[in-house]
Amino acid sequence: MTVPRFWRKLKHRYNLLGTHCTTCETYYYPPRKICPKCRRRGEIEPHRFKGEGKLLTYTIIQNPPEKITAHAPYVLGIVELDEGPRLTSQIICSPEEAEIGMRVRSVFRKIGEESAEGMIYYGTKFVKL
Amino acid sequence: MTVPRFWRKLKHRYNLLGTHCTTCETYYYPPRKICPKCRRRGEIEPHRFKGEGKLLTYTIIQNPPEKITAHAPYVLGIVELDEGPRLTSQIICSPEEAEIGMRVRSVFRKIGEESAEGMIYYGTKFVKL
Amino acid sequence: MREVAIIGVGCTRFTELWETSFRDLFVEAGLSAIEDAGVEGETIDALYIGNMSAGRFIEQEHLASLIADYAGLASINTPSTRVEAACASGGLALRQAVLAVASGHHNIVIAGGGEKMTDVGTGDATDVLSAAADREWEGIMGATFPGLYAMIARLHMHRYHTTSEQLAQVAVKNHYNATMNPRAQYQREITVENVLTSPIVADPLHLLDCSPITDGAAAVILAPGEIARKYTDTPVYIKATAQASSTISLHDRRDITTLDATVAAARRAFEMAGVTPDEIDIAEVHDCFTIAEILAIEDIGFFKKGEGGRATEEGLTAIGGKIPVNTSGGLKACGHPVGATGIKQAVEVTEQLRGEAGKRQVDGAEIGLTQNVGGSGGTAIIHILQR
Amino acid sequence: MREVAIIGVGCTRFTELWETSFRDLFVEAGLSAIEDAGVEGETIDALYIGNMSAGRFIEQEHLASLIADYAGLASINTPSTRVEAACASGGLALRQAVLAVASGHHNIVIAGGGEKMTDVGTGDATDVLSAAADREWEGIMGATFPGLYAMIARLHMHRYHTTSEQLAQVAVKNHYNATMNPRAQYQREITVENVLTSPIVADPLHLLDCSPITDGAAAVILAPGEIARKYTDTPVYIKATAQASSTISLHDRRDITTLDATVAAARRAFEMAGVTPDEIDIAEVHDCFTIAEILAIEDIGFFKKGEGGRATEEGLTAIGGKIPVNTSGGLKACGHPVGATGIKQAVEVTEQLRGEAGKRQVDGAEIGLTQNVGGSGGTAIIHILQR
Ligand SMILES: [Zn+2]
Ligand SMILES: [Zn+2]
Repeated sequence: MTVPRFWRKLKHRYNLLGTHCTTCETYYYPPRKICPKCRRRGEIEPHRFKGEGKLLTYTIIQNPPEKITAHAPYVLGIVELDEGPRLTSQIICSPEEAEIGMRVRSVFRKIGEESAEGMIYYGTKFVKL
Repeated sequence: MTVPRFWRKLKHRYNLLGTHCTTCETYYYPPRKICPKCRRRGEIEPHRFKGEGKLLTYTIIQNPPEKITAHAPYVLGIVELDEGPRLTSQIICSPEEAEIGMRVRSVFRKIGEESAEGMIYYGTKFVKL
Repeated sequence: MREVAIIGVGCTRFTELWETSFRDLFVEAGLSAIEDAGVEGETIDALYIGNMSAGRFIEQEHLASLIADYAGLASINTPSTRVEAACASGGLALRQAVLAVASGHHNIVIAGGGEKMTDVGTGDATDVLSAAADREWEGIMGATFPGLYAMIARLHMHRYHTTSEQLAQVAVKNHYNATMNPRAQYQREITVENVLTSPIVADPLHLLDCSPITDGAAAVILAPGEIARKYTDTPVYIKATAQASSTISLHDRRDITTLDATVAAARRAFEMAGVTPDEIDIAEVHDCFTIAEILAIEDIGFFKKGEGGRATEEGLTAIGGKIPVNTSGGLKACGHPVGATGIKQAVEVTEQLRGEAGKRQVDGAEIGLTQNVGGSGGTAIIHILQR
Repeated sequence: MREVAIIGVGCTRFTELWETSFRDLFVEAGLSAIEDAGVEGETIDALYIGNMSAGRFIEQEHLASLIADYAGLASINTPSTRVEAACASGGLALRQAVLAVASGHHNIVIAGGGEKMTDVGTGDATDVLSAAADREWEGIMGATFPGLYAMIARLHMHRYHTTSEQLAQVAVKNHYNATMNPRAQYQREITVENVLTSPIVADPLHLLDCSPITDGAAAVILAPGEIARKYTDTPVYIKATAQASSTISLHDRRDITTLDATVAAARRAFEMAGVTPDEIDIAEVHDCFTIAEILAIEDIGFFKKGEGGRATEEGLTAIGGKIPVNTSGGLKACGHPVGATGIKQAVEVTEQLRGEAGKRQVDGAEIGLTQNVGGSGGTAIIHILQR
């Protein structure tokens, strides 16, 4: 992953900052420049999510991508935030603890690093509530 | 460049080993699995080129690709072998010596290296005859 | 839009082909197809080339020019177009070629697909493949490609009581079919126990739930339906071509256990062909992971949502069953050179409809379907073929 | 094949857009085009996306799904197809979109192109671009992209007495045109002396003979000719679309100073449109290097082989000259986000034919031509547009 790509959305990764369409009252994370439902009629504003939600599904990754520093195995899941949008995230819990439907909340953590430049990437993970 | 890609054609790079279509009497370098002129009617056999020819055109490269170890500036040219086929190659001469139409012959030289693995690639360059 | 027929097919061995380069793979597949059709190079109006990521696998783009050149068509300036839709690149090449003939713009067109995957190491290959998913909001977060399908599998198991044994049955069936396919990467049988005791890659998926890394290429020759019999006694007609998109990220889908792109493409294809799922005699579907075949047979409409696992367990998708699926061995056992897969599916169905599929022949097959998926379901391409 | 018209155009700024991601670039260009055409998302039948190498620039493939998604079209499963022909990827997207409408298969289609090049360093970008040439028999031997065009330039100079000053005149003209184009990367004039005293990249080409590294995207909306006036008072009709291949390696060409792909595509395009080169009022051609514009104006047929340099020197290709070429500033000064270029050419010609090109407007322009080249000439795509 190139450095500029990561940093460009940094504030969104740090703060769960997405968007809200006031036309159709839908919330988006990651942020969208246009509302996929309303398109040209949509009115987009930034929205910071509270960071609570539930685990829709998950897996336990045994072979991580090379640039992800989390010690394998780690739990990866799809979280549905209470405001509606869904995202893919690491879940900080043991494989045995993970359960479909469990309540989770966001925390700020290291999520990867670029070995060559020694860059460390921080962002959001989720813990069991 | 990946190592397998280079080594796969190694004998062709070392020895100017190409192909000859006995149907239309055309010579090819690099080797071709089918004759572009005769297609299904072509009869292809291996052919080792004598390695003499003339310089059709050339440039002086100031900014070499990262994996090419030749000290810039170097002369890069298109050589037409006496048997007909043309190829792109480094020409071992000073920028001032290079001249369109000059006679050249092939020599065996280091042409590049893969910095990460420390692999060194040998192949053909040309010198003024 | 006029009718289009397949008049020739060709396919390389699918395996790790260390000695063979990308360009040689394509030329081999294309030449077999040309010989099968009995056409001359000069009569070929256009090429469509499906490939996912030669840019990273072999640091080469501009593949359409490269392939036209090495096929001997550059000297007559034949137009050549490369298309990409990740793992659905082959199916997309077939579709664009079909449209080019159907429109009347071209007559004889080659659709080829291929991937040279073994010039990089396994770690690199895995990273290249993950470019089919959303790099910024899936890959960076720690998702791998098996991980995405594993999350689909877990929810499918949770909702529909699909079992790991049922997933394993997909692999067992496809390996069995591949024992009868001389092109297949793995021509040996495996058992449910083999699958369940193989290492876990992304829970609940085991290593033997996953398709392998493969080199290979495939090609088909298309002609207008009205002149197809000039070239072959056994033309196979393309009754429908359909393509649909969905979100690139799995998490943004309406339903995580349904590929809406497959549902939409299937609906369009059945409408275009004027047939129902019950009328399909044979199908090649996109089993990049065992769960993907379960999704496919549900989302196409062969079985109700949630019943794919049970149907597989009951043998309904085996040769001799209600609807034989992946007689070639599928991506799982025949191998999955990404860009080749969608074309290879058409090669397999064509050979079945011609009655030339040897030991794995499905008796009396008249209508076949191919389903090719990009990424975790961001693209689906479906074709319906009839002899 | 029915007539096809451009009913809307959109284009981002062309420059280094550090804050803007690949997907945002496309959405911005696409949305401008949609607003310009006044169409609704639901009426869009398909997308064609031109991009050379997002696989390496941003480690992302499956771009067609990504763009359909972020354009809000994934929820209605709109088919989306990515095509690639190196630097001709944009022109190829336009051509495939034109064929899709001409065939009657689709009505309203978007053709978009874009490249996000500044997420990697200059050394990496140069290596990515060299994948447009033959990696195994040009790149590995020490060839760079400027090096290939430099070898063409040297032979052209040798044979036809073309001078470095004449090459520089191409850059001077295109920079001047770009001062009147608010989208252009370099909106400042340069002199022949500036070019000749800029560092040599590959002799005889100087830094200012080369197009820059650029971020950007462009889009056009197509509709069947018979309904185009429902959407716009100023439809621009596509009178011809043509595509041709040549060898990927420069050294394998019949003539090193002629792009046979351009010659073949031009012949097909003029025949399809029923016009001659003399009837063209304006042209956007592929000046990735100054010598490339000389080749283009010769190989298309605006000037005899060998006379392109002199014609440029005499001002025949300037605004107000015999055939104004690259009024946008061309790749040289407007910028060259690789996949966007072929579409941006169509945007420029459309705006000229509509009479909306502002200070750089060519009076009374009625017929325009675009020429987009892949690599050192392995692919050429030509379109002829008429108001
Ligand atoms: Zn909305
Ligand atoms: Zn021959």
